[in-house]
Amino acid sequence: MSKNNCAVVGVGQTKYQTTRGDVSMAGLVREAAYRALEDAEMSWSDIDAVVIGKAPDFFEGVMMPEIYLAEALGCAGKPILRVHTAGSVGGSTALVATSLIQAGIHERVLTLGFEKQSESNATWALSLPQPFSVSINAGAGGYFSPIIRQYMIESAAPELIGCMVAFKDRQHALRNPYAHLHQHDLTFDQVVEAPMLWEPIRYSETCPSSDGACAMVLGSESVGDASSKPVAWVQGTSMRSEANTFPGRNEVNPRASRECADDVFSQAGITDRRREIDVVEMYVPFSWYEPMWLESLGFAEIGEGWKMVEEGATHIDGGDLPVNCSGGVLSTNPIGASGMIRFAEAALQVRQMAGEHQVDGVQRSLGHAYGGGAQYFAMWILGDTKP
Amino acid sequence: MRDVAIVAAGQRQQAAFTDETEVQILLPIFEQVRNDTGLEQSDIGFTCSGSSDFLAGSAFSFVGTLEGVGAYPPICESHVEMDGAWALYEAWVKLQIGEIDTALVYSYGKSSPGSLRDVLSTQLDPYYLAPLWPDAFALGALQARMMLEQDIVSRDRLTEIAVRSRDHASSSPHAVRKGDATTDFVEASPVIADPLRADDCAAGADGGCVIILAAGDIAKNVCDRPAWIRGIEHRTDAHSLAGRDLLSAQSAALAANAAGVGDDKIDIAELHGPFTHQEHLLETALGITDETIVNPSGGALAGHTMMAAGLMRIAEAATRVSAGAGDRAVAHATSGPWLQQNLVCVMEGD
Amino acid sequence: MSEPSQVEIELPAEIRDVEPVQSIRTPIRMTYDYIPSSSAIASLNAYAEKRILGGVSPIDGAVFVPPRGVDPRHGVATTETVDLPDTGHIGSFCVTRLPIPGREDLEIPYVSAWIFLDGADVGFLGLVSGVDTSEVHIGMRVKALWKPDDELGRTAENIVSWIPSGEPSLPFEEAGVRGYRKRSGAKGSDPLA
Amino acid sequence: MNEERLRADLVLEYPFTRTTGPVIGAFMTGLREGIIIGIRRADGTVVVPPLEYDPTSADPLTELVTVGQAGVVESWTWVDPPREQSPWQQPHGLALIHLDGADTPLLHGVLVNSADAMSTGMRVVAKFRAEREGHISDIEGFVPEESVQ
Repeated sequence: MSKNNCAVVGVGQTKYQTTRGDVSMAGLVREAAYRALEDAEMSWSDIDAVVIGKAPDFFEGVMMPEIYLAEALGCAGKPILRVHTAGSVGGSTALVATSLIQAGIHERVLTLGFEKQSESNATWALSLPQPFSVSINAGAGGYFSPIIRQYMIESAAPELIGCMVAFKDRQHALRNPYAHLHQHDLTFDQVVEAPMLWEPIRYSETCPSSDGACAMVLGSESVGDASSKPVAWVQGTSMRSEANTFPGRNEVNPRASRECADDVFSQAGITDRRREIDVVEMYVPFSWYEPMWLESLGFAEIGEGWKMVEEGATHIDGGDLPVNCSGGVLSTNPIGASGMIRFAEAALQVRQMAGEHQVDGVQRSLGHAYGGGAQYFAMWILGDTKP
Repeated sequence: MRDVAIVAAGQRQQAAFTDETEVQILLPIFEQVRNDTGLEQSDIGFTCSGSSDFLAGSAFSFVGTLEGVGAYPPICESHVEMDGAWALYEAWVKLQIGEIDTALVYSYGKSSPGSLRDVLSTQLDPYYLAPLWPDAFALGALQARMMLEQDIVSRDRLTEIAVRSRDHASSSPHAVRKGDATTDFVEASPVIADPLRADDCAAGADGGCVIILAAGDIAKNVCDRPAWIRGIEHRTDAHSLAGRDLLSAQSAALAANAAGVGDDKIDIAELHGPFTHQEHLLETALGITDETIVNPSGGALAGHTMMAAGLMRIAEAATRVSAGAGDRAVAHATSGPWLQQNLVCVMEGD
Repeated sequence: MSEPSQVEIELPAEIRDVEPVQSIRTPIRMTYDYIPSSSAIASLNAYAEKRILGGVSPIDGAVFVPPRGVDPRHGVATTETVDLPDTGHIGSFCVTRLPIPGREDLEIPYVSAWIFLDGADVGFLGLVSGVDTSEVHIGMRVKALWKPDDELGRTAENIVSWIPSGEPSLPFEEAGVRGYRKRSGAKGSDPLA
Repeated sequence: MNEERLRADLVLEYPFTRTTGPVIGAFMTGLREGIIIGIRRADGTVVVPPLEYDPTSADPLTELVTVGQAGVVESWTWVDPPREQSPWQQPHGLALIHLDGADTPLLHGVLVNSADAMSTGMRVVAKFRAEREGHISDIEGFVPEESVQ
């Protein structure tokens, strides 16, 4: 029994924006799927199976929407799987699709993540009332703010590190035509002066709420070999989950995150993480999570991730480990697709197809996603050669 | 294909678990399958669950049930917003890759706090169907009438299936509707969505189901007679009426064919038919004959835990294979209106 | 194939010259009969008597509050409960300047904090009041502000908020999860902590 | 201590607004204007309500066509009591209706007084509301064709 190789042979994304008022839900997912198929030089009939992911169904008020979307994705008569692992879902969805190829079950799998958040309101959907209990949690920002506060104290990081990340990602987004936020005239001072929303998180340090879909076509080794375009080979995949509330839980740097990273780097045979990885697409919905994940992923020592930010190590211009060249979650956040965008952008970088936000000479990239109360992790490492 | 078997299965089901959270429903089942196999969570290579937030009206309910698994140290885990049968499929795929040897699969549904027949309306096309809120029983009735009027099934056959469910359920600890297994009783059952009588529709239930999968020698070490998975496939039909034939279960037939159901005699079939007429459609789609005992548990008609009913069918079939009640069994799971999506799993004893 | 958004749609003559419909209303209202679990009911009953219950892990005695009936590390039921004092400290907190749906009564900004009760090993989210938001800090000692006795019900909402108790604050290193790590000598907890 | 069962209504409510895209939008526009629109598949058959894609091949569909407002009931059931969220306040029929000029059934309500008035094969015609906004419930329901002749 040996693991089959898997390659990303097609990527498709929609334009991300607050409201995609021009399309239905099916129209939205079809736009991404079509572009992925076109990139892969395939048509619907070439696809063996579809794996689709999105975050809570309350966002659109459609229970298990893949049921209604089956034929929109060319699935009539085929298998379709629906994944949901909170914010990490886009990543885990891609990993489920990968495992279908690695297990030798399918040759060509279409995988897709989407969210049409404009149909409702994320804060509503994430803070549904529960009788007899006290309701004071204002969505994800209210949840992550106390965790970020602890990191800031523990690491003694300069106060404006988060603003630097936010400014960098918004600059990166200007090079990505699909990104939701294109703030051409944004200045660093404006980022700093933005109002505190969930102190210590400024409005400018949070992610937008987006409509959008992201799709990939994954293929077996023979499909990858036959591609006329560069492909990205999967060199490692990992998922980890841990419980939310238990004594002594390290919320700032969860053990599930570290073990997931150890696993994926070990599969790819990587020992010097910062040197051997050329570009990272990391799930950073609040700016401070960049230095936090840099530490957790082992790119920096504990308490020193912020130094990489300060040195510009994660900037596309001149950084040795560019992070979120696409603009990241801070510039685009259709929740159910956000993880898949990370994975897909990591693929585009390895395929040298990222356009204006391409980093020169990428040979290996990391795609990263997390979800829940920083409990669910999904990661993959892609390379321009087979593992 | 790597040899993978179901080595333990447990379930709980009753009309309503009013006093228990979803986690509390599951805890005793986790304990049972661990006792049955001697495997602890730390021995499990991959964990996968299935559920839906819409049933009890709370977002991220699966994040809560992760607590019942015991998720620290961290575990390798995933979740499908589907019936647990598809979680089992995902776990089986992971086992096929060959890097892990064991997997834990679970799913649960607690729909008693809401009105499931209405909640399921939110699963329909959100532009043309859902805004009319056609309820699940009414949708079933539209299909049943077509089948009756076009002689795809007879009224007597529907009664026979309802009686069979009640009869088989009488010996099933998990069935919530049992007893009075007579034609007269079923025929007197009140019509709730013409032409469907109450007994033609699955009895709603809350519950949970847990299964442990193991590969090769490990399966043999932890289980006297593992239920080896010889084929597992799933397919979907289109959702739109424009792409559906309500008089057959096409994707069930495709899945059954791919899973090799017809390759040999089937001793036991556990079919996830939420209505009597759908059980009939499934028997046809899977090519079930008289030599097969259909739904020895009473089937989904005797107790329908949304999101777990399909996994429960696999558990029921596997348990019977392991107990030696049959050598070859098929289990089926469905999802979506009118049997839209279907999974078929063929199991054999040694 | 052609790009879905580039597809030219041919409209029937009757609607070519009218304002097109671009969105529809599809309101959803679902009503659930919410019944707390037995472990939650015990806790809600205690709140009615101005008591706070914790659930005790059968594995190592760790105390969870509010009790959810399970030790999430081990996946085992916590059947034993213990009474906890209504005093504790702030493990960490957020100052929110955003209204939340359903809580229009909250004056903005408000402080939501992880409250670690004395004797408990995990925190829970509570509202902090009676202090200027700029004075709130990690390690600050707080006590429960209960509703008047004649307004008590079987609900966690009996605790209106958490107010400063005036006791000396805990150092950062002993506040929140760090306190547990120190008490337990990191036994069973995160090795990297 | 009061040991009576604790319970509360948990109400999840949201006024979802869905953008339609051009094809669903055209159908809704048609309803507002009092007509029913379908879409033609490659084989010439007409799908009502229209889909943006062929349900079998997933290829885009583009040719919208107007179909008849009357048709034949292919199957039906009786809904009593009416469902809380539905557009209907009275017991009513629910039917798959094969409209004239269409090749697929449309699901909608049938406004008659009792199940006795329902039958497969009956001809029904759409009854539009006076006030319409472009919504599937702009059709108040279908009524027996003879009742309007």
